[in-house]
Amino acid sequence: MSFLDLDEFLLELAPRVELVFSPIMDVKEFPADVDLCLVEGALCNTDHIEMAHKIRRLTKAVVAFGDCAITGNVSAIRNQLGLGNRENVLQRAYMESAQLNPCKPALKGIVPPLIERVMPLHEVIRVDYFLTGCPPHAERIKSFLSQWLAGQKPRLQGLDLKFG
Amino acid sequence: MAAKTLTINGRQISAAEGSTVLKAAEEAGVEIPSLCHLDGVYDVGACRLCLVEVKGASRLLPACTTVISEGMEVQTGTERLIKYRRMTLELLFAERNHVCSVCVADGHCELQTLAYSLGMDHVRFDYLFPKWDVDNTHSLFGMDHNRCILCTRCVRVCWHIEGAGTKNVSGRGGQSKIITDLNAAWGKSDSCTSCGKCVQSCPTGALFYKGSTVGEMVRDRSKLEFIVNAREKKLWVYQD
Amino acid sequence: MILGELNQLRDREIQSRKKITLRCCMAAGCVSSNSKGVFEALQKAVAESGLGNEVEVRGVGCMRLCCEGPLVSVNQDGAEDSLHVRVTSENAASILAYLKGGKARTTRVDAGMPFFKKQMSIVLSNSGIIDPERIESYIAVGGYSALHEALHEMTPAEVVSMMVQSGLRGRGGAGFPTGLKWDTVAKSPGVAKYVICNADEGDPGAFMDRSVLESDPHRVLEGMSIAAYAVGASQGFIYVRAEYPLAIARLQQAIKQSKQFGLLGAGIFDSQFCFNIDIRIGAGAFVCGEETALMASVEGKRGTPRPRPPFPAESGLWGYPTLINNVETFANVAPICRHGAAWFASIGTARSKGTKVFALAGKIKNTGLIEVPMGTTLRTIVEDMGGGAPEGGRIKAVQTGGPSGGCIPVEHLDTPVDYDSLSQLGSIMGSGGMIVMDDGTSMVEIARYFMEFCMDESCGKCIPCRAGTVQMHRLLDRIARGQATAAHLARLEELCEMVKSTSLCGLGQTAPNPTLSTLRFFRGEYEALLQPEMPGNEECLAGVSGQVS
Amino acid sequence: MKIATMRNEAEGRRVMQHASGDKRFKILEVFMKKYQFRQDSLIEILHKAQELFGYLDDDLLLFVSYKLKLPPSRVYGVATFYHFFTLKPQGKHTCVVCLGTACYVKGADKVMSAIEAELKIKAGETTPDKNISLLTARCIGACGIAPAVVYDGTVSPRATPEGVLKTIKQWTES
Repeated sequence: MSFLDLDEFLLELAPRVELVFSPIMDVKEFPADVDLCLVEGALCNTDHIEMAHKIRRLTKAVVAFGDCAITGNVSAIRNQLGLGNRENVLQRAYMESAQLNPCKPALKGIVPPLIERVMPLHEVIRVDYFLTGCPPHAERIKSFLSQWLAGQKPRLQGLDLKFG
Repeated sequence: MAAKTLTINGRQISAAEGSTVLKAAEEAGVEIPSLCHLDGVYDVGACRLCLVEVKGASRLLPACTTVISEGMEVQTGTERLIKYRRMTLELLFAERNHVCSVCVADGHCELQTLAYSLGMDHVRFDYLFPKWDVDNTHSLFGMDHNRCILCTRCVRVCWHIEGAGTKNVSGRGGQSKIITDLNAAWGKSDSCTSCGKCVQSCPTGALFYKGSTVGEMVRDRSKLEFIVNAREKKLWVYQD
Repeated sequence: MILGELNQLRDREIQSRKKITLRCCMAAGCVSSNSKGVFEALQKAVAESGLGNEVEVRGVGCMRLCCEGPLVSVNQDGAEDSLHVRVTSENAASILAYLKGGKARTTRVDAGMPFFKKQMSIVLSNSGIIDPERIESYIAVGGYSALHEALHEMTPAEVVSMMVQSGLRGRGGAGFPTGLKWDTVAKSPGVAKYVICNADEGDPGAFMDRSVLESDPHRVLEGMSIAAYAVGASQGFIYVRAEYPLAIARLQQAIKQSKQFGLLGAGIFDSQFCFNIDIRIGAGAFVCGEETALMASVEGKRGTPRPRPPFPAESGLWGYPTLINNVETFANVAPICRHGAAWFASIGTARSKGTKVFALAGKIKNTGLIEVPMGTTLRTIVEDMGGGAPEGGRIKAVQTGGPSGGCIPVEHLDTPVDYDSLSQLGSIMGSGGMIVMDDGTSMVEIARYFMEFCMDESCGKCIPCRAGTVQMHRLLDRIARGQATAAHLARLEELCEMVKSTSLCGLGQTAPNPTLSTLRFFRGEYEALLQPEMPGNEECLAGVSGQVS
Repeated sequence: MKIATMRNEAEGRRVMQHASGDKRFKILEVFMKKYQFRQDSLIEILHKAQELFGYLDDDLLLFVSYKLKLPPSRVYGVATFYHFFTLKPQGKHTCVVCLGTACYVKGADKVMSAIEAELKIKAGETTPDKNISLLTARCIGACGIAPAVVYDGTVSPRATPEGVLKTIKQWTES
């Protein structure tokens, strides 16, 4: 969402980049020869890991985008609950916390198998850039993308590196 | 008082005899990062962030406990030091559960500030995700051990300034924990005077005023300095 | 007590000796194999055989070949006749039959074997010979004459200068020149000064100090008293591990006797010198071997170290100048006093003087205690004296210095044992634990074992040690489990270097040593456990390359 | 806090005593007096307290901090810093496996796993029936007879998994 806060910079961006894969696009397969990929979110299930490896294989520069991708952040809080395994996670989420109709997703193929421990992106693949923030502020994204578009190795510093 | 002349990062400065390197540097406008140092209480040299290179010394020395000497040559920001400081911060972030986005001290946290000022954009060590308690039994304050970095500032202000001795450290190594009395619930403490000095001293969001939510825990260290100065230098009138 | 009385005691004790002495080891190792039962059986047998006038059964300290205990040594007219091993309370009596010309049902070992013959005893010279529970037994071999000499024939400055000239270096691990330390304490102004004996022998696999305390406690007391005189202290502490109950009991006994004989307390040997020693019992914290942590513990606090300077020699216990030396260091003091600094300096190598006691253990035939001149090669110790690996094994490495030391591979067995040679190999002399490892030992496992030790023993005060040992242990564990890549290994090395350079005290500063030394000599073992990285992902986890900063 | 003020009839002054009337507190107090209630004797006092009571509970720690004039947090900090002190009651029997280096390379880890499997507890724990506590030591200095195991305070040499289980079984069956 904070990407949308880029406001008019989005218009500036539009003619210079080709958006080839995104949750808001109807593209099923991650394309090849991608120049830059902003990866959001921590890795929680086997699909995420598979996807991360695919992204790494097909992308020149991978950016861990936001605190979840970099630290695990709130999505990794389940690690410290000591739930131990995915069954317990599902139990907590779908049964204990449910206000009505407690039921665990049972059908195969609906919910990808959860991994035991939520991981930041760089634990699984090589990450070229880290864009911190929860969410990363639009100004920070803009600064990063402008440098990258100008052909530089983006460098952020000071408050632009702040978590949270 | 006699003065000593020394160089910090190649610049010649002078400071009062008996000053620490940290103090001399601060007076000269050179910032040395630190987490366990707190003006007004004794130093313990524990966080290792203020380590500096001193010419002729075989090891890195903590600026907070190293007393200046004549002709001392100090380097405070070499590549090696910056690398170590960054790793020290990474170790801290990985050790407990420092989730800035939901922390009461977000934006007012010394750990967080050091992380971005030292360019720590990610942590290369495994996050340990330990399970630590939150003590919310006190009527005014709370303590979230998940955010504690064991700097022992609270222990020192409680003993050295307030004189209550309520807080101490139990266990050892990674299992060390800040305790209240005999590891009692804070709210049940016989010795706590609820003075709030520990809350003022905490560099992270571990100690907080009850009711503060994300980013609201702002501290006023000048109160601690005031009371120390008041007692030691008889300066009983608060000055801005 | 005056000199005449001391000499009288000595003569009386020597005269009371019998023709034959049966020395039965009563140190902790043999006691655990029922040497008490053997001792009683021997006494009973002597009484029954009517040889009471000729034969004395004496409980003594360590006779060194601990793996073969209980040990009984037979001595006739002051010369060793035979050494009986693995004696039981059942076959003990047959030793008496042997004395009468019959056959002993015990196993005997050759007392002339290299294990014994290549030793040189200074620290252990009374060990296994005198009765550690009787001060008279120590006095009979010249005990406390050195203290008398120091008090009456030397000034404190002369004692310090003698220590400087002797070239003795601290036997606790770091090898700091003892004389220099004494000199600093002696010159530091203070209304009170303290002497502390560090008997918190925490290195797993080291038991030299335990043996010295159990076998010859008065030697340590005498060394401390001389030190106290030299530096101007009047109160001493012995900080001893709670894991050594027998050593504590013998020390308590020894202190009590010394006080009774006027060798501790006020006006010792009719001089102005007053000195008392108290025992402080540790409570299971390895970090308390570090001198500032030890002092905190003596003060009844959490045993956390503090930054140095100020050094204890200037500001130690309760802020007063404090001399801290290890057991073996103090044990060397009286012999130096008696025989002179030049004598001591003539033994050993150019920069490491005297002898060193080692606890030889692990995968080796003869385990036990050895004392050799500095500069003896590891090969002499391990192969000649230790007898090499047990059947079927081949020696792979020797670990010295415990969790602060390193593993020296078999190729370097010709290294002379001295402070400098060992540190050049990335290990340290340490307090004297020497663990032999054979083919069956995985070096990655050993590194993980020591890292786990340091992680558990970290006091938690400084971050690099508290959190760094945890992360290093995780990385080693990951490697050992075969789940790591080259990037993890690179991370481990980076972290080792950081923890070594930034930790507050010796524990953290040396915690990476076993890992670094095994990496240096057995890197192949680590690499064999690594997984290949996924294609395109080679630099994953590799560190700081290519990030925003 | 169960510390009561009582009148000492003989001396006609008020003295503090532990309210439970447990004789062991009196013994501990005499011991503390030997050390002149010095604060630096805290560790010796805790050793004695544990020897008398088997473990250090809150009540006992409070009594010690009261007598030595130390903040309770400080006493607790010290009691939890050192391995030797235990704040939980121990089993009737204790089995200490030495995990020093010499014992380790000679198979102490296998001895340990055998006991853990037999008793279904981990190091540092006590069986649910409070019969056996399983502990580890970081070297008891008996490396010549490694691996060493200490049963109820008595050191036993050259331990093997089979030998250890035999002793443990004697405890569980008696």
